[in-house]
Formats: sequence, C-alpha cells, structure tokens
Amino acid sequence: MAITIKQLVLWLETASQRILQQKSYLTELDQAIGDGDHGINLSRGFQEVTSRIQSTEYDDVGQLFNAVGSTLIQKVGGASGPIYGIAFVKGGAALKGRQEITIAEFSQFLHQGIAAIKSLGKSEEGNKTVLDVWAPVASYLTENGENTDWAKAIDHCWEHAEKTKDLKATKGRASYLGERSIGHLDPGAVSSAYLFEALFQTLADGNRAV
Amino acid sequence: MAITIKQLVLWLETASQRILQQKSYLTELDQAIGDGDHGINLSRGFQEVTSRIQSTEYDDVGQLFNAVGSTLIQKVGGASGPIYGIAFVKGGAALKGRQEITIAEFSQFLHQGIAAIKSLGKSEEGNKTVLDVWAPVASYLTENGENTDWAKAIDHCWEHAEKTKDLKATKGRASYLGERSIGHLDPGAVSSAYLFEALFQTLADGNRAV
Amino acid sequence: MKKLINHPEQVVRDMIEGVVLAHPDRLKNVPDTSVLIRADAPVRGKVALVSGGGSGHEPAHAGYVGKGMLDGAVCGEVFTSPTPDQVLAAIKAVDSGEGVLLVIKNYTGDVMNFEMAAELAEAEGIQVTKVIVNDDVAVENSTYTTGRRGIAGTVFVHKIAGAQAENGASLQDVERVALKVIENVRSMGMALTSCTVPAAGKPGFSIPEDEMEIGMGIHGEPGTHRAKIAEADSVASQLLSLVINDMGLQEGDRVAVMINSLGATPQMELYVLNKTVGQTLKSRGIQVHKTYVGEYMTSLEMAGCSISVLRLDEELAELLDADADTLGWK
Amino acid sequence: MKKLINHPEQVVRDMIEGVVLAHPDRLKNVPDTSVLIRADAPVRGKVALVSGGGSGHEPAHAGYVGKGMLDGAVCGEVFTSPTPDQVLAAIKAVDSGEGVLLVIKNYTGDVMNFEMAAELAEAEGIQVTKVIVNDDVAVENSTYTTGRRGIAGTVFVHKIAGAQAENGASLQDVERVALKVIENVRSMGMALTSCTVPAAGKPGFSIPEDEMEIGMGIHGEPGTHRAKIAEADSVASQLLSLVINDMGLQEGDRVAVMINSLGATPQMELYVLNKTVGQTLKSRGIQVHKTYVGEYMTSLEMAGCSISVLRLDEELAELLDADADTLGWK
Ligand SMILES: Nc1ncnc2c1ncn2[C@@H]1O[C@H](COP(=O)(O)OP(=O)(O)O)[C@@H](O)[C@H]1O
Ligand SMILES: Nc1ncnc2c1ncn2[C@@H]1O[C@H](COP(=O)(O)OP(=O)(O)O)[C@@H](O)[C@H]1O
Ligand SMILES: [Mg+2]
Ligand SMILES: [Mg+2]
Ligand SMILES: [Mg+2]
Ligand SMILES: [Mg+2]
Repeated sequence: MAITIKQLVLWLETASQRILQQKSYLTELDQAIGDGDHGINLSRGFQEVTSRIQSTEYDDVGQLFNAVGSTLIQKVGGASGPIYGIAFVKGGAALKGRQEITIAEFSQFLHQGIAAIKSLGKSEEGNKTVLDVWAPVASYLTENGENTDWAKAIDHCWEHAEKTKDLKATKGRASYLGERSIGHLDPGAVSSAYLFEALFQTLADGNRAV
Repeated sequence: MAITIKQLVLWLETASQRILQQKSYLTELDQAIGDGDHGINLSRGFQEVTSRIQSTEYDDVGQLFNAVGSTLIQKVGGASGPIYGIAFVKGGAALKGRQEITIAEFSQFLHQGIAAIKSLGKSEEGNKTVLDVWAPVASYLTENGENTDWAKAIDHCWEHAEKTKDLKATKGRASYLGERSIGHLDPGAVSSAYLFEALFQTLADGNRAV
Repeated sequence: MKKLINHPEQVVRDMIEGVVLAHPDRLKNVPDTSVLIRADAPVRGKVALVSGGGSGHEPAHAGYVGKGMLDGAVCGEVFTSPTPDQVLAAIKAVDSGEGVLLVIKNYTGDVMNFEMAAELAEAEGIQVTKVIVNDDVAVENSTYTTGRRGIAGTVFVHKIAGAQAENGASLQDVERVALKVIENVRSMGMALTSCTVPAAGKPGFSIPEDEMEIGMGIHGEPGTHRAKIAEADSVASQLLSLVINDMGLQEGDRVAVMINSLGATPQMELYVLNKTVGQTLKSRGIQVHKTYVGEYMTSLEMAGCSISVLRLDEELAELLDADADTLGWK
Repeated sequence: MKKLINHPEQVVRDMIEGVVLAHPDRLKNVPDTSVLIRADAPVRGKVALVSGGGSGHEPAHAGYVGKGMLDGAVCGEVFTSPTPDQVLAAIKAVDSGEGVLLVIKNYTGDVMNFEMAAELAEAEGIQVTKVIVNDDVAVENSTYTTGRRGIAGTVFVHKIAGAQAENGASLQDVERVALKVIENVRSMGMALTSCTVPAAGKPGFSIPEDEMEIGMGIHGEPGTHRAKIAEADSVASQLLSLVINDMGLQEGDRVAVMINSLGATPQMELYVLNKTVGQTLKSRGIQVHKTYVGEYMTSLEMAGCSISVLRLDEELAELLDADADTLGWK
C-alpha cells in the first residue's frame, strides 16, 4: 500500500483542525507544568501550514514536508516550533521527488525526524517530551508495516501519550518541576498523539475508500 | 455645672478608644465615598493624643486643647487632620489659663472651632462634612446650656450624623462623586459623632458620680 | 492581602529606609521625618521645589527628586496627605535662600496641610510659593466644589518647573512656568481593578470581572461611571477625546503625551493603548513632541491607566527636553 | 480577563506599533518583523548585541535597546521564544560587520531558536557568538537537565556587555565580559499571584489567598514550593540567602543588587524588601556598589519579585556605571 501525497495533505489538514480544536486543552496541559502556550503556539503554526499547503499544489513529498517543517519553524516559536519543524524538514529530506511513499518509507521519515529532534533538543525517549510518542509510533509502524491496523495504531499512540504521566520531565520547561512533573501529561506528547491519530484516521479512511 | 479638666481628659481618652474601636467602620465609610483611610488616620492621631495627654499633667484647658489640636495636626494628615486639629487649636485659644469651664464656654469653644474649620476648609454646613455634626451639636449646647439632657444630646448628634446620608458632598474627597455621594454617611460626620458621644457620656457619668 | 510588607503601619517608614539604602548617592532622609531630599540639598543659588502627598503613588514623588526636578518629597502615610510639620521640614531642608515652590495636587487634605506648612515657613522667614495642580478632567470644575484632582499631569510640572529652577530662574519665574504647565495639561484615567491600602487590609472597592471604572482617581476615589470592559482601542479613544476636547486641542498644536500605569497594568498594555493614542493624534494633525510610557503616578497595585496631554510652546518643549537625573523620569 | 488589549493574537504587533509611535527617536521596527532596533543601527565599527525572547517581560528586552546596551530585541509571542527567521532579521539589521553577540536566556525554546538563527546568519557570512544566561538559583543545575533558567540577571549582561561593545571592544572581548557577568550573577524569585497569557484568556495557575510560591519562573513556571505568605523581611531574607549561598558571597565582596518587580508589585513593596536586603548585606560586610529597584524583567501582571546579586570586580563595576541611554535602565 502506498500513501499518496493527497493523503498526506489531507492528514496535515486534519491534524491542523484537530490541534485547533484542542488548543485550549493543550494550553491547559502546558499551564500545569509549563508556561501555558503550547496549544496557542501549535495552533498558530498549523493554521499557517494549512493555508500554505492549500495555496500550493504539491507533487513532491519532500517539498511538502519541507514546506510544513519550515512553516512550523517560522510560525510556532517556543520549544515545540523547532522540534516539530526540524522533524519535518530533516525527516522529509530523503523524500525529495516522491509523489507517493510506502509505509516503510514513512517510518523511515519518522526515524529520521526523531534523530533530528534528539540532536536539536539534546533529548532522549523518557525525558517526557514529544519523543515519547514519536518513538513508539515509529517503532510500531516499522514492526507492523503494511499490516498495520490503524485503529490499533491510534490506541498505541494514545497509550504512549498517557504514559508520559508517569514520567519525570528532564528536558523542556517541565523539567524545572522535577518530581512534581509526575502525574501530568506532557503537552507535546499529547499534541503528537493528535498528529498521528489524524494520520491513522486518514489512512484508515483512505483504505476503506479504496 | 462646670466641666473640669479631668473630665475633659477623660472625654478625650474615651473618644480615642471609641475611634480606635471603630477604625475599620470609619475606614469602610471612607472606602465608599473617599479613599478608605479616615479610620486609620484618626486612630493614629487620637492614639498619639492619648499618649500625649497621659504623659503630661494639664491644669490649663487652653493648653490641653492646644496639645490635642497640634497633635492631631501633626499626626493625622489628610483632610481630617487639619480640620480636627485647627478646631482644637483655634477653639481652645480663648480657654488659656482655665482649670474648668462652663457648658456655655464649651459651646463657645465649639463655635470658634467651627469658624476655624470653615475658614480653613472653605466649607459650610450642608457640604457633607464634619461640620454637619459639629454645628448642630454646638447649637444644641448653646440652646440647652446647663439643662442639657446628655442622653438626648447623644441622640441629637447621631441624628445629624445620619442626616449626612441625604446630603450631596460638595467639599472634600466625596465631592468627586457628586450626586452619587447621596445615600452614604460622611465618615468625618460619623467620627465627629463618636467624639461628641464620648463627651456627653463622660459628662453624664460625671454628673451621676457627683 | 497579598503584599510584600512588614507591619502595615510601618510601610512608609520601611520604604523610606529601603530607598535610602538603595540610593545613598541620590537621596537622603531628613532625620526623624518622612522627607526625602536631594543628596546635595540645599543647592546653592537655586530655587527649590518641594512636592509630596500620600504614599502609594511611587515613583511619585520621591522618584522625581534629583537634578532638574524636585529638591524634596514629603511621603505621607498611604493615600494620606502628609502633615504640616513634615512639609515644613522639607521646606527648611531644601531652601538655599532663593525660596521654595510647593507643587501641590489639588486635594483638600494636601492643600490644607501644605498651606499650613507654607505659613509656618514664611513665619520663619522662608519665601514660599504654591501652585496647585488640577489636571483630572474626570471631575467637574466649579468654584463651589473642591475642583479637579491633581493626577499624573503633576509630573510634567515637576519636570518643567524643575528644569527652570535648575536654569537659575527666580522663584517667581519658576512659578510662572509651573502655572503655564498646569494651564496646559489635562489627564483622564480609568481602572480595571481596585487596590488595598495596607493598613485597611482589604480592597477599597471592587469592580466586577466584566466591568471597568472610567474617571477613576489615584486614591481609589470612584470615577464618573462603570462600563462594560472594552478593547484598548475604545478605552484609549474615550479617554483621549475627553482630554482633547476639554483642552480644546487644535490641528497644528504640539503636545507631550503620558501613558501612565496605575500599577498593575504592564507596559505591554500601555504601548497597546499608545498605538491608538499616537495614531489618533497623528490623524488629527496634532504633533507629538514626546511620549512617556510607564509608571509615573501609580495607585498601589491598581490595574488601569491614565492618559495625559500637555500642550507645548517653545519654552515648555525646551524645559521638558532639558536633562534631568532622577529615578522615575525617563 | 482584565486587560487593556485589542485582539489577544495581535497584542505583540500592537505593542510594537505603540513603541515605535512613542519613541521614533530611539527605536525602529525592522519591516514585517517583530524586531526592534536602535534608531541608528547598524552602528558603524561596533559589535552589536541582540537579545529577545517571549514578550510579556517588558521592559525586557526592547526597553534595553539603545546606546550602551542592546542593538536589537526580538519580541516573540507572549511567553514564546521568537522564531529563527525573526532572530535572523535582527542579526542582519544590526550587524555592522564587527559581529553580533546573542544574549539568550536559558530556555529550551530560546536556545534552539536562537541557535538556528545563528547558523543561518553564519551561513550568510555574519560572525555570531552566543552566551546563555542561567542565573535562577531556584532550578537545580545539572547536565542531565535543561539547567537553570535565565531571569532578571540577564539585564546585567545587557548592561555590561553593551557597555563593553560601546567601548569598541571586539566580539570576543564582549563575549568575555558577558560570560564574566553570567558567572557572577544569581537570582531568585517568588510570586504572590498568577498572570494571564492574553491568548489563553485565563490565569496559568492560582495561588491561594494566604500562600506564595517560592522560586517562581518568569513565564509562570511553577517554583520550588508553596508556603504560607510571610512578611517582606522573611521573604527577602529567604531569597537573599539562597542567592548568597549559591554564589558563595564573602565578606569584603562588592556587588550590585537588583530588586525586580514581576509586574503588579509596586515600588513601595520593592523598597520595603530592599530595606532587609540592604541591611543584611551591610551586616555581612558585603559592599553594595549599586542597587537597582523597579521593573526590569516582568511576568505580565504577576505580583511578586526577584532578587539578583552580581559580584563585581573593577572591570564589571566600571562597565556597569558607564552611561546607557535606554528606556528601561536607570
Ligand atoms: N528538548 C526537547 N526535546 C524534545 N521535545 C521537547 C524538548 N523540550 C520541549 N519539548 C516539547 O515541547 C513541548 C512544549 O512546547 P511549547 O509549550 O510550545 O514550548 P515552550 O516550552 O517553549 O513554551 C513539551 O511539552 C515537550 O513535549
Ligand atoms: N473642606 C472640608 N471642610 C470640613 N471637613 C472636611 C472638608 N474636607 C473633608 N472634610 C472631612 O474630612 C473627612 C475625610 O477625612 P480623611 O478621610 O481622613 O481625609 P482624606 O479625605 O484626605 O482622605 C470627610 O469625611 C469630611 O468630613
Ligand atoms: Mg509552553
Ligand atoms: Mg480619606
Ligand atoms: Mg486620604
Ligand atoms: Mg512558551
């Protein structure tokens, strides 16, 4: 099964909508252990992503992801802007010239994005960040490949977002709280879960439609 | 009947206590139509009055009133400091050398104090100020003289304090409110009522004791 | 009451000690008083300026003591005019023989206490002149009432009369420019929240969450009316047009503007207000010579602002621009 | 939400327009950016300094743009680090060819965004050096975490490195003094109330009426602990001893002190705090070279304060005392 560029555009639009809907919720999560702007930041950025990808015809996944990543870098700010942005920019670099990609290639994109996040953020899985959703999602896709059950994948990513509750933050703003960050969801992990949920839904719908 | 200097000292001590007890109430009245410091100001001043008159033996009413007035001027501040203070200083001037005074002389003291307040404050009865208690009290004492019924005098002064509710302030801080000052008691009128209530109680007790 | 203080009755005393510890090079405290004066006072050959009033308006007035502005500030209890003996102590401490100008905000208490002090000082042979600032257009102006209040516009009097004194002008001439400023300055304020006098321990009043008070005084005196809270644009326009109309500002006039925070309102919001103020004045052909944005005349921790406009002529503009070295003026 | 703003999303834009309207003689806005630079930038022959971060900390950082301090400030969204393209625009607008020093407060977002910008600028052939300020002793310092936050002590970096740049020093030498300041400055804050990010529309948290939060960050990040509200004396002593101990201050040391308001806390309370701070330092034999009291690094309308101490040597003291002409430094 291939993921078409159309599906990727639809994914990003869906994800933008979802993040905009959840703006207050994400901001509240950030108020608890950060500075209360995560929902505001990401919504601003993804709204720009939507308007940018809607005003251009893309026939190159690499270009699409680069546009998404650089828009996020230029419009989000804070920690999440560079983190999300760099993942798309660096992860998407290998997909230049492609009009559609395989699941395996998408997992590859995620793995490279994760490496970029780690290098920029000096962070690892377990630090209570976006990585605690991105990494398990990437592994899940790599393992299950074409056989991925989208509904289960959605559960999988939310499980991992939920698990950030038990983690002690050691990177990002929540790390100032130390032990007291335990018991709270990481806002970036939750926004990442919305992002991937939107992907899996899009793919599930696409498969049904096919 | 004569009012002894001892009675006057007792009056001022009682009045100080009463004003200290009513500090919050007077402040609340001032919060409604002023700046919320009348109780604080007067308490500070009358506490100083008490400690000053307790640390000195007075055998001269003029000196006593001068000490009270100048203490108030130096310790109260705001509008009420000069107003109360000048009344004692100027009103008391004629009582120099006296060890006791008649009711008529006391009324005279009030009338002269009132004149001093009017001249300093550029104010008149009806402006919703201390004058709206001082003036009726002075007239009442002038009229009833030795036959004054102290209980009735107390009622009289509270009636007039109450009446300031119906007045529109045209002097002092409450005047900024214009029509909207109507319906509120004037803080200075109420503190004046405490002052004179303490006097009449002292005199009533004194008469009973005699 | 959420305040960083010790005993509420000691707050002014503590503040004064903190000021002197912080700025011994600039300010000294006249012993046993609540008076702060220039470290180099009395300044030989110079007319001295004294202002003051209740505390709680910081940086007014001690923050304006220094070269080119005031020589002394009398710090009354919170929101309470200082007493005549304190004002007298200030006058005596700063007079160099050239006379003293008292800059008084028009409140009954301030006027009476400062006037009493002036009489006492004159009795001691010191030349004293008073000017009374009444810039607040929220209050009706009538000879039958107390008249208008003095609010943030007072700071322009300190600045300009102070510059004239620094120039070596006579007491009469310093008074003349002070009066010129008073004639040409108008202000209008508003509040979003109340404030708490430390010794009172609770807020003086309360404004509902969705309302604001227009015409608020700087001691928590109620304003002209309550209204539904509005956007900065509308608030700024309202305040500004009251000021402009009252002073009859015309196309071609040259002005200085002050956007003043009452305390809790942050600079961010003041500049948002100034966007509207600056644009409005521009569009009306009024030339803004300078704009001052910040805390100039506060009201403890009240949220709100005031807008002041001063009409300038050549002389006032020059004096306004003259150097001044104080903590509160910038 | 009681704020004098228009649309919450437009607040930074509106603020910048208000700033430029107020101070056209001092500051200009790089077109289509949220960057404010010296009106005379780029200054020929001078190393340029750029700082910035989220907005809501006014006067930081645009208030420190001017002669003797910063050349440019990048104003991010409220509490949100600005994006790399904005930082790049600032770097390009102020570079005179002598290179640019970036003064970054140590937050993940700030560090990443500024570093990205630095790389982009270097790719365009501009010499860029970064220093990261981490003065907040409330946060544990460990290489396994994000490390300490940058708070009010940052302003000392602006002042001193800015003075060195104004002296004509090389980029490397400006960096050297900046690092010396960073090594020698520590701060500790506390809050009495919360604050509201305009676009969030409600307070980030809430502190019960009888409590305070010790170690509060300037973006509403929770502090080290909550405690019953205490007298100013006790609060000042607590904050000061954490700072003193952390920096190992000794008898005979010479320091500069900053008593900073987080927004709503009025000057009166800051000076009350300084009474304790000044007396404590005196009694410990520590020489206070200068004390700065006021709003230097705020957190919107939060009530609270921070205390910063900078250990001075001859060089730092001289640079601290050098002239600076900006709106926020006094
Ligand atoms: N070093 C890092 N590596 C990966 N993700 C990070 C890092 N620091 C922060 N994040 C993510 O960014 C999120 C916060 O984003 P946001 O609130 O927009 O930025 P800020 O903390 O600057 O206000 C966190 O919840 C976390 O998931
Ligand atoms: N011009 C005046 N003449 C007489 N009494 C006055 C005048 N102005 C004010 N007062 C009295 O002073 C009282 C207010 O006192 P206070 O609150 O202590 O002073 P301030 O108004 O300066 O805060 C008023 O309630 C009023 O009775
Ligand atoms: Mg955040
Ligand atoms: Mg009062
Ligand atoms: Mg008062
Ligand atoms: Mg942020």
